[in-house]
Amino acid sequence: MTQLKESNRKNETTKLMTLIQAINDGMRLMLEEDERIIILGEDIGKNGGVFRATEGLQEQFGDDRVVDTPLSEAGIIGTSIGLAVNGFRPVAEIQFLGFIYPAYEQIMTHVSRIRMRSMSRFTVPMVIRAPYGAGIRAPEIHSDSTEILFTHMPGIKVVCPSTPYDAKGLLIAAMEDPDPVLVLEPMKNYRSKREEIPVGKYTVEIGKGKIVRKGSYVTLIAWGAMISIAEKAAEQAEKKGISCEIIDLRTLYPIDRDIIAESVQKTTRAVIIHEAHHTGGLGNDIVSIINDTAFLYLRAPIERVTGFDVPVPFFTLEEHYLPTPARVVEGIEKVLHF
Amino acid sequence: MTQLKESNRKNETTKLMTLIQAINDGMRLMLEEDERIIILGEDIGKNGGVFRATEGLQEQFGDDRVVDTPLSEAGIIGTSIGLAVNGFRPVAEIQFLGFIYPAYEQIMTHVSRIRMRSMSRFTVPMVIRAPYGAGIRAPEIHSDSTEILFTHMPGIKVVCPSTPYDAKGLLIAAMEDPDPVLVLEPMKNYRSKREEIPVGKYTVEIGKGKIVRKGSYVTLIAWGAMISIAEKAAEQAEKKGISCEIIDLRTLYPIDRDIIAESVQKTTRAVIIHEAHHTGGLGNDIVSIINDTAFLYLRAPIERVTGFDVPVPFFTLEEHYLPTPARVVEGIEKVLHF
Amino acid sequence: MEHNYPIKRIVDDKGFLVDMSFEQQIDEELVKNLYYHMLRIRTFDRKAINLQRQGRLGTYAPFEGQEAAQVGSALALNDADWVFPTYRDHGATITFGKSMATTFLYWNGRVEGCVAPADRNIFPPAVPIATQLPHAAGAAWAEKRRGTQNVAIAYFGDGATSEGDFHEGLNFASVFKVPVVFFNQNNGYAISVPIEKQMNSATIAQKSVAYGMPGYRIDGNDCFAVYFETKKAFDYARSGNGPTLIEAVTWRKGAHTTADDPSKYRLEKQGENFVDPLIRLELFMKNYGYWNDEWIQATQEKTTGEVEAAVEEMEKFPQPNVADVFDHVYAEMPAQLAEQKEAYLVHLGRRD
Amino acid sequence: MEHNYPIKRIVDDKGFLVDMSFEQQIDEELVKNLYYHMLRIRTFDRKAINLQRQGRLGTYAPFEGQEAAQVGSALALNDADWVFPTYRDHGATITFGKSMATTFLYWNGRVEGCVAPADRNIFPPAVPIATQLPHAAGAAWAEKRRGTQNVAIAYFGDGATSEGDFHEGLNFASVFKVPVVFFNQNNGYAISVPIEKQMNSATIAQKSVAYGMPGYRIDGNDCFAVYFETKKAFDYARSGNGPTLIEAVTWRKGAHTTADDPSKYRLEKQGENFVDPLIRLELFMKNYGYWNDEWIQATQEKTTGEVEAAVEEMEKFPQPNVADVFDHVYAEMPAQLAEQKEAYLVHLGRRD
Ligand SMILES: Cc1ncc(C[n+]2csc(CCOP(=O)(O)OP(=O)(O)O)c2C)c(N)n1
Ligand SMILES: Cc1ncc(C[n+]2csc(CCOP(=O)(O)OP(=O)(O)O)c2C)c(N)n1
Ligand SMILES: [Mg+2]
Ligand SMILES: [Mg+2]
Repeated sequence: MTQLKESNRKNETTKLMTLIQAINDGMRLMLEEDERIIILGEDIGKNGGVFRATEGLQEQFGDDRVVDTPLSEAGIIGTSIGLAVNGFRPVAEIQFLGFIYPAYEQIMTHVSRIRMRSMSRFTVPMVIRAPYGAGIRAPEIHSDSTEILFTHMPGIKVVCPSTPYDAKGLLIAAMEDPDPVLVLEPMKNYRSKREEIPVGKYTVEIGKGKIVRKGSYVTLIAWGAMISIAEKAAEQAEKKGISCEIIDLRTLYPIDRDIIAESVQKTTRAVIIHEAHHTGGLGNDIVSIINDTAFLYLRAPIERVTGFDVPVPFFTLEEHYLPTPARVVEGIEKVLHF
Repeated sequence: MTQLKESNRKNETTKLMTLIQAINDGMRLMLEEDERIIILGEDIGKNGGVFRATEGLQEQFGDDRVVDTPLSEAGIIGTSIGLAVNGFRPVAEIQFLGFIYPAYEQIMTHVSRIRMRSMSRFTVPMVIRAPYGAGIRAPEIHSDSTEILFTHMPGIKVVCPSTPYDAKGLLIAAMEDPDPVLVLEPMKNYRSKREEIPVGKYTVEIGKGKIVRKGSYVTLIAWGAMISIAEKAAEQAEKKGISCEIIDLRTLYPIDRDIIAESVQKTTRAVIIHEAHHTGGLGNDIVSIINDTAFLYLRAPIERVTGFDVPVPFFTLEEHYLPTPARVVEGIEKVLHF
Repeated sequence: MEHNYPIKRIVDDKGFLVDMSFEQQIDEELVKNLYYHMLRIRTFDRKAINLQRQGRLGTYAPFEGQEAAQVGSALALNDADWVFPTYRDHGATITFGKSMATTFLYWNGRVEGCVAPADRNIFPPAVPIATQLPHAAGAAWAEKRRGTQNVAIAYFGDGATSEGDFHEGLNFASVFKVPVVFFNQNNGYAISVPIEKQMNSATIAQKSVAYGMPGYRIDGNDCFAVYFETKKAFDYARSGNGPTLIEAVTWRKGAHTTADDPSKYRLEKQGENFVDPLIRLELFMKNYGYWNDEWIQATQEKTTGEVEAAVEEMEKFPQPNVADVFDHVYAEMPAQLAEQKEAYLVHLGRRD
Repeated sequence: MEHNYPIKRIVDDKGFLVDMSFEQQIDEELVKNLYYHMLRIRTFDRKAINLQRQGRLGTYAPFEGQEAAQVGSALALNDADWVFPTYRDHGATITFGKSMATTFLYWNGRVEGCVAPADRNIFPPAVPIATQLPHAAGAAWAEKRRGTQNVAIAYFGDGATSEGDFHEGLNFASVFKVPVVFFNQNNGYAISVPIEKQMNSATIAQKSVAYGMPGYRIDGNDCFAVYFETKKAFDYARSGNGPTLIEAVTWRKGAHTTADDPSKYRLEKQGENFVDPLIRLELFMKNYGYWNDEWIQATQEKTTGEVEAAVEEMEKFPQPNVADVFDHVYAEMPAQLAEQKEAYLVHLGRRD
């Protein structure tokens, strides 16, 4: 289904882009098209963002549409709420997901609740972009992967693209969504590969996962930076004769339960991979979804290969925190030989 | 085991107390015993707290040990960190769990990480008390039940007593713990029943659940204010000939996996009850624990009877948000007739 | 510092003009308007307390003593302006045009109580303290971007000044020079915590220095001082000069909410020095020939009638709709939520 | 407002005393101490940048240009005081007694780099901006409660003043009158954002008005002004008078971090007016007869030697210990974590 939808991309003019370029491109297109869009955040103007996501945008659109803000996350989100209820469509950058916490109250009690609290009189069509995840040898606190804090928050949607194509498509979908959307951007994937993507506008539907590898013995479920770990593990497993299917969730809330259910009903086994901590991670939600939808199909307990229940360590040790292909392969073997 | 440990209570002088009185008693005892204890929060002094948890304490111990603070949750927690690393044992009251979010950054990046970041050179032996939950017709935002935000946070422990006895015992254990502990207090239980509890000091071990009803067909797992819902449901089910076992988790992190595993291995069915939202709730963790420990025993998909994926509604509608005995009974029947 | 922020008064405790420069600007229409609204919201407030005592309303946050601050500031607004109130500012929102029946509903645990008339930009009351300040800055910024002359006002208490959001809101507003007025009602207490324990600064007005914005300290029980000073700040904002911080010094006469017992933390005689703002206006009216027994009686009857009608409307209001629990979370309901809703409605149906 | 907060200087750009009242207090020991430490941390800083370029160090945050602010303030501390630094204040922490090798380790992604010597109360550097301000208030409060004369200092940047934690930290400190000095290094930029976009106030010092605490603006490149003014604030705190806010105006000469390119947002000639704090001290030494080629050379050799030794120590440091990922999360490891650890160590074993 989702595959079909995206198949028209071949007809369009395309350009080779990294994920971060795709993000930049999505914002540029929307700034051109919709004058309600206003981009704001720390160091996003002249500097073009610490990852260059907003490179060139202030130059092109001026500093009242691409705004450097004070160092104040609650201020950024709180002010965006005011802009959004009053007709604008703010796209706020939080420099790293690990620095979103000072804005947590604003997101939890207002961004996600204004529609409900005002019976849809006031709405907050805003986007929050946040680079997340470990593996780029960043200083401490910069590497958190705490998506569950937002998936457990009715009123907001959460997406997490792993490819340039999905990044642009989901970001544009988020910018057009009538509700607030948190876009989690895997830093590790920012420049890890290039992809031909349409130069024009397109969207990837929020709420739809994608099968990125077809297989029959076990379903690997992942998102963001963990997709490439899943892929490497699947290749290694393939050599051992184990055929893996991989689901890239792409949207973390509302999660695509159907794609999980169908796949696990077929493969009868599942391994979930995420870099967030084991306890309280989104992996548990997926276990529940499988429990609810594929109980009678399941041949082995679901495995979760995740970050440990420890703060993300300093970067010399972060490789020991993050799931690796080897750990995933062990998980795959475990569900197969149960 | 835990039952045994607590059996000595009969030998002691006891007193009839509500849960809130037990909390007050625990703090009073510890203020007497340990001069490092300092209680701080909004309106906890002269006013004795909006729920009277700290009633009489400032009078008895003075306003430098029982301190009214400015209206500033990040300030309360941030300052407590400084007090704790410098030899004190702060017990901070957050007036309602729904108002803890402004302090979320301090808890997430410091309270829970200082031990790790300093390789145990600096530790934060502090307690955060927070009334939580719906069902008392409180104004909006006052009724959140967002325990997952803290169980998904390595470095902190989370307890949630449902009875006066456990409340005092867990609170004292928390105050003696070398690590930070969040004590979630179910407002709905504050005055809902009285219990004879020891007047002296005792602790309830952090990390241990408790079987509060023995049964054989299905295990109900709950905590806090949901225990009485589980109990009512179990009584109704009993009338239909269904024997329910009930686990009161008491500690939400680190969770007592053994008590869950043993019970579900025996009963072969489980219903989890919590008032937090369905998606991302702690119920998913419990599903995972059962997946990991009782996969081959399970006769039916685990049921979760929870709050819905909506902000806790205004109080005229909160009864439609909260799990009810009737919904739990339906869940029980569902797992039985799978 | 205090001397830098003298309390601005136009009328004194005995109802005499102390700033003659306003003599011309005070006319009968304004006086009557102030009186009508102050009386109206006082009637509302006392009724609400009564209803709560009778179990016909949930926990309620009264504002008696703060009528001049709320009415004076709200009357200085234009219809297209934005209002960001707290749970205690329904005196202001009612004056600005929110219906009293709706306001009663709010205190009866009805989400409908958050919804202002379509032609009034009134945000749902902020419950988490100080969170509305950045919202007001943002809404004002939007007006500035559109080039209108509309402003926003954020209401907040003395306790709110301790929260980070107070600081971040004022900082943003000053950096982007947006047309917003931060209107503080310093009523002496944050629940039980007196202002001396809340802050070490002698005034709230002086906190404006941190943001390079004008700050004014006014007698919040002098409805004229409130009206004219707020209007001045609005004009300043409308002319593109940016935000202002106003500290209106007032007094919460009653409890923090109907669940609160102020005798636990306040002495009986505390606040005695504050002359009731309505009495002060009455004195003024008598001193300057605005008092007219007939009009007063008519106004009393009118406001009582309005409040009674609102009570009736509230009590006749349709029962809450269970579907509302689910229907306003997203524009389009996600599948899992739709399933939850359906399952629950089916469950309810089974039980009926 | 600016005129209320003139920049305090003791020595001018050319190295001449401009405040003669300090003539007696400046002696050879102090001058040499300042010079030694400023040179030492500059040597460290430049070495670190080099190491980073060679791939021998991770991303690094240089402080060149801010040596006077960091050394002057750190030398004014007593050994039992508390220091709450940011990621850019290792000049201060090294001066206060943290080892250079440990500091290098921090920038090499080693948690060991957070650990100060047992006899120095130095907190791990705050990475989330402004979060350390309430910590410093709390630690100072503990000292006050114990009746000691120890103080705490919180270091923070101009950007940090925009965060709520700045406000809440200063408010707590002022309300509880705790012995803490909030030491701001206004280096003109928060990454790429210049101070004019960060705040609308002409100075940072004036933000003290909001808390009713003393605020001082000093030339942060004048090590004497920094030393004496900070010491004065410490003395004030030690005597029970409570907190002080100090704004040390300085300039970050290099990039925000080695991952940053300041030419994107700063003109080449910006900051030219700031005389390098070391050069300024050298001029002073020459002007007043403290300059001694031999001692200077010996000091250069000494500091170079110390830095080289620290590099060696860092590079010879034992490999990181995987167990550390698990071992410092709780005093006693919860069962589930112990299981995760064991399973992972077994997994690693299998792969070796
Ligand atoms: C973030 C947050 N913390 C705590 C509370 C609980 N609370 C409600 S009102 C209040 C006092 C507010 O005082 P003030 O700002 O002076 O306003 P007033 O009630 O006097 O109008 C407190 C502590 C809250 N609503 N939000
Ligand atoms: C809460 C938070 N938001 C964003 C960041 C990213 N960040 C790191 S340093 C910095 C600028 C800090 O500026 P300033 O306070 O002036 O200190 P300086 O770097 O100039 O020493 C930013 C935005 C962060 N570390 N923490
Ligand atoms: Mg107040
Ligand atoms: Mg700076």
